[in-house]
Parts: sequence; C-alpha cells; structure tokens
Amino acid sequence: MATIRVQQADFDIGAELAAVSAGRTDIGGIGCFVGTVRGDGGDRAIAAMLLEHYPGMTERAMARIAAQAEQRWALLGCTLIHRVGRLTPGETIVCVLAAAAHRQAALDATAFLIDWLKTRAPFWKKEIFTDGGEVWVEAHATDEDSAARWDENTP
Amino acid sequence: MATIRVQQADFDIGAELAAVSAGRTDIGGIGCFVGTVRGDGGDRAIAAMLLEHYPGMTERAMARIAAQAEQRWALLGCTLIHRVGRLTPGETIVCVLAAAAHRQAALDATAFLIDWLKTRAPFWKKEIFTDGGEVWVEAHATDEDSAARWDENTP
Amino acid sequence: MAGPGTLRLLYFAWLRERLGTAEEVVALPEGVATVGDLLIWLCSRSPAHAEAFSAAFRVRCAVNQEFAAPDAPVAAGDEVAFFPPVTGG
Amino acid sequence: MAGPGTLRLLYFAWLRERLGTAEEVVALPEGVATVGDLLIWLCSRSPAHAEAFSAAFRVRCAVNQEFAAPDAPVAAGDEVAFFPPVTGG
Repeated sequence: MATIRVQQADFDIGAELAAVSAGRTDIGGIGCFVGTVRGDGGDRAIAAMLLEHYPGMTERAMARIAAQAEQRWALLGCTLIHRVGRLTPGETIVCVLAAAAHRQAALDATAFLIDWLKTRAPFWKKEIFTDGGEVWVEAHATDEDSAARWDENTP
Repeated sequence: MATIRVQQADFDIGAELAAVSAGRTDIGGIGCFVGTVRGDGGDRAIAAMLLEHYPGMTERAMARIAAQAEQRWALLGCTLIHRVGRLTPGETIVCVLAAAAHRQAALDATAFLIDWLKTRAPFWKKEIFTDGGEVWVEAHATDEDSAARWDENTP
Repeated sequence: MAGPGTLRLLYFAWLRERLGTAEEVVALPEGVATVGDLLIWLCSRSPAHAEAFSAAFRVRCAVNQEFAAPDAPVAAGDEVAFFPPVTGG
Repeated sequence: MAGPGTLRLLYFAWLRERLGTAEEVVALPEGVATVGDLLIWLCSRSPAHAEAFSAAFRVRCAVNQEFAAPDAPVAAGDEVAFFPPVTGG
C-alpha cells in the first residue's frame, strides 16, 4: 500500500501529496518531511553529495519501515522516496509522507519514518568538497537515539 | 520573513515548499503538515465545512506564532496558510512549513506551528451535514494539551 | 478601534449566531473597566445575552485583537471581540 | 544469493573503497558458521582486511539483505554484505 521509491531523479512533492490523498475523504492530516543537501560541511564548502545504497536490501528495508508505521498509526497513506547518486547543495535527498485521520498520528509517523529511514535503511553519504577532498559522512549517535525512542514507546 | 496567508482559494504545497527553499543551500530539512476536511462527523456524513475567522486578528496571531517558532528553532523558512469559507471533504484547510538546518528542529517547529495555530489563532469551524443539519465544532481539550506542552519545554 | 467614548464589540461563530449580530458599537458603560466588567454588563442586557455568554463553553475574548483575560482593562475606543474557543487547523 | 558451496560477499561505502572491491564470491571457509566467524576469517586474509574491518566505526552486516548480528548464522549460498553504519536521509 505504501509508495516506496529509490531513484536518481528529483521528485515533485506536491504531486506525491496529491497522490496520497486523491479521491479520499477519510484523511484529516498529512505530515511530511523533506531532506535537502546543505552547502556547508563544517568549514569546507560542499560541491556535491554522493548517495550510495544497497539495491534490493534498500527497497526491502524501506517497505518494512513503511509497514511498521502503517500498522502502528493506522496510516491511510505512506510514501518514502530516497534519491541516490550525485546531488548538489539545495537539491532534495529524501521525502517521507504519512496520512492519517488525525494530526498527531500523521506527525508522529512522519518523525518515525525519517528517524528509521536514517538508521535502518542501507544508504551512505559522501561529501565532495569544492577543494577536491571527499569524506564519508559519519553516523550520528543522536540519529540512533532518535530512532531508538520508537522501539520503547508504542503510540 | 515568514509567509502568512489567510485565503479562500486552494494552495499548491509543492510551490510553497519550493518557495521556502529557493536559492538556499543552508536548509537541511523541511517539515510540513497539511490538514484536510474529513467526510465523516461521527455517524453523519459531512457535505461541507464552513471556516470563519477574525480578519485582522487572525493575521496578527499567525505572524506572532510564526515569529515564536522562528526564534525558538532558528528557522530558515516558515509558512502558514489557512483557508476560510466553505470547503468540501478532501479539500485542504491548512498548511504549515518549517525549514531548518537540521531535521529535529524542522519537525518540532512543524508540530508547534500546527498545535498553536489550532489553539491560538481565531478560526472556527462549522460542520454542515448532508442531512441539512449543522454543528459548530467543539474545541478539544487534547488540542489545548498539545499546545500547552510548548509553553513548558523550550527546545 | 471604535470612536471616542465608545467600544466596538465583535462576536464570532456560535456566539454571533446566538446574539444575532456580528458587530455593534456601544457607549462605554459606566463602571466598566475590565473584560470581566464588560461581560457582566453584557449579561445584564437580556436573557438571550446572559444565556449566550454563560454557554457550556467559556467565552473567550480579545481586546484590540489580542487575547485578553477577564481582568484585562478595556477603555473607550477599544475593539473588544467575544468568541468560542478556537477550532481552526 | 551465491552458488552452491559459496558465499557472495558485498562491501559498501568506505569499506568498499578500502578493500578495493564491491563484491566477491568465496568458498564457504571451513569452520565458519556465523557472521562473527566470517569476520574473523576476513580479518585473517590480509593486513588491509584486518584494518578495514576493525576501523573506528564498527562494521555492520546484512545476511540475505536483512541486518544481522555477529551471532547470526551464515551458510553456503548466502549473500553477506558488510558496510559502515548507515547515513541516509
């Protein structure tokens, strides 16, 4: 039921929102998060971000994350889109949408989806700087903490 | 700096998202919430929702809510749009956007914006049923609770 | 804002419907200095007013377009709005 | 999945770069029954392997495209992937 996509191409968030709610009158709220490439990596300017993933496992992991959210919050719509390849500052990387009858479920599910997508789906980011250097982005303990809170608290 | 609009007309969420991030490379995440008209009011089918507001005070209250969010979370973009007049099931009522350098700020600010918009801006909803009856929507204590959590916890 | 010596009163949502009016200008009643004073005076105007202002849900107020508590001051020239708890979003 | 008697090993992100390979098929080493066993065997292959697999951040593993702990079983025919902690989103 969820929409899961891994793609190089950009996406149209307005169209994704419209697709989730098309023809429905049971949705009361849609939460959304869009992640974008920032141009600063500490004190070095970023020329591009390279997104690597594990084809096959990625889609499987995303489908599982979506299924868990749909079940926990009785979602009426759920979309996960993650881009891969070379992206430049200002471009979108990721988009999650969660539609529910009530606002709190939509907002909580949105936070859950992006927290788990960041920690439980096989994507890796490499920053490529304008000075020619490149660095793999390190995982943040805070991301793991954000993700872990959904293990303990069932809504 | 925030975009504040009260209007009868529908809006294009994709265009609003694009406007917030246009030409910027300092945004890492954008949170968004879209509220829509549901077709069921308990056991009676809803024909339409009538949105009344207090012109002048409404814009003032929305600007204040946005300013508080911008200050608390160092937002890089903030949009509040609320529709008024007669809306039918499936139509959008409200949209809030919050852009920040990091995801948690964007998500928290999004929840704050919709919580406060629902409890601290002068809008009133009346449900008009397919059987001809009509009822003013009553305020929910849970909405007030959601809003009040932002009084105590500064991020 | 209202003219000299007067208050502009606004009513919204079901309060507007029950009172049968959205807006009126009244001379500042004698002895009225706060929102609470004004509410008591309004209730004294008619049984319909008394019933509307004491309805199941507490009526909210804004003075000059800012939310105001019962002890907030009102003065001639103010715009005072009464309405039910808000239900937007 | 790999062929009979073999494992398909995949490496991602900096682990792929350090090892200089993204994918290889190896005969299931004798005595290897778990991910942990496999890691020990991999480290024994060369100093470069030992260094890569003991790098600052603990290497993560998936067996047949599911996250796997060190005590997870591996068997001939499995696809085993090693990678750094994920950093998507």
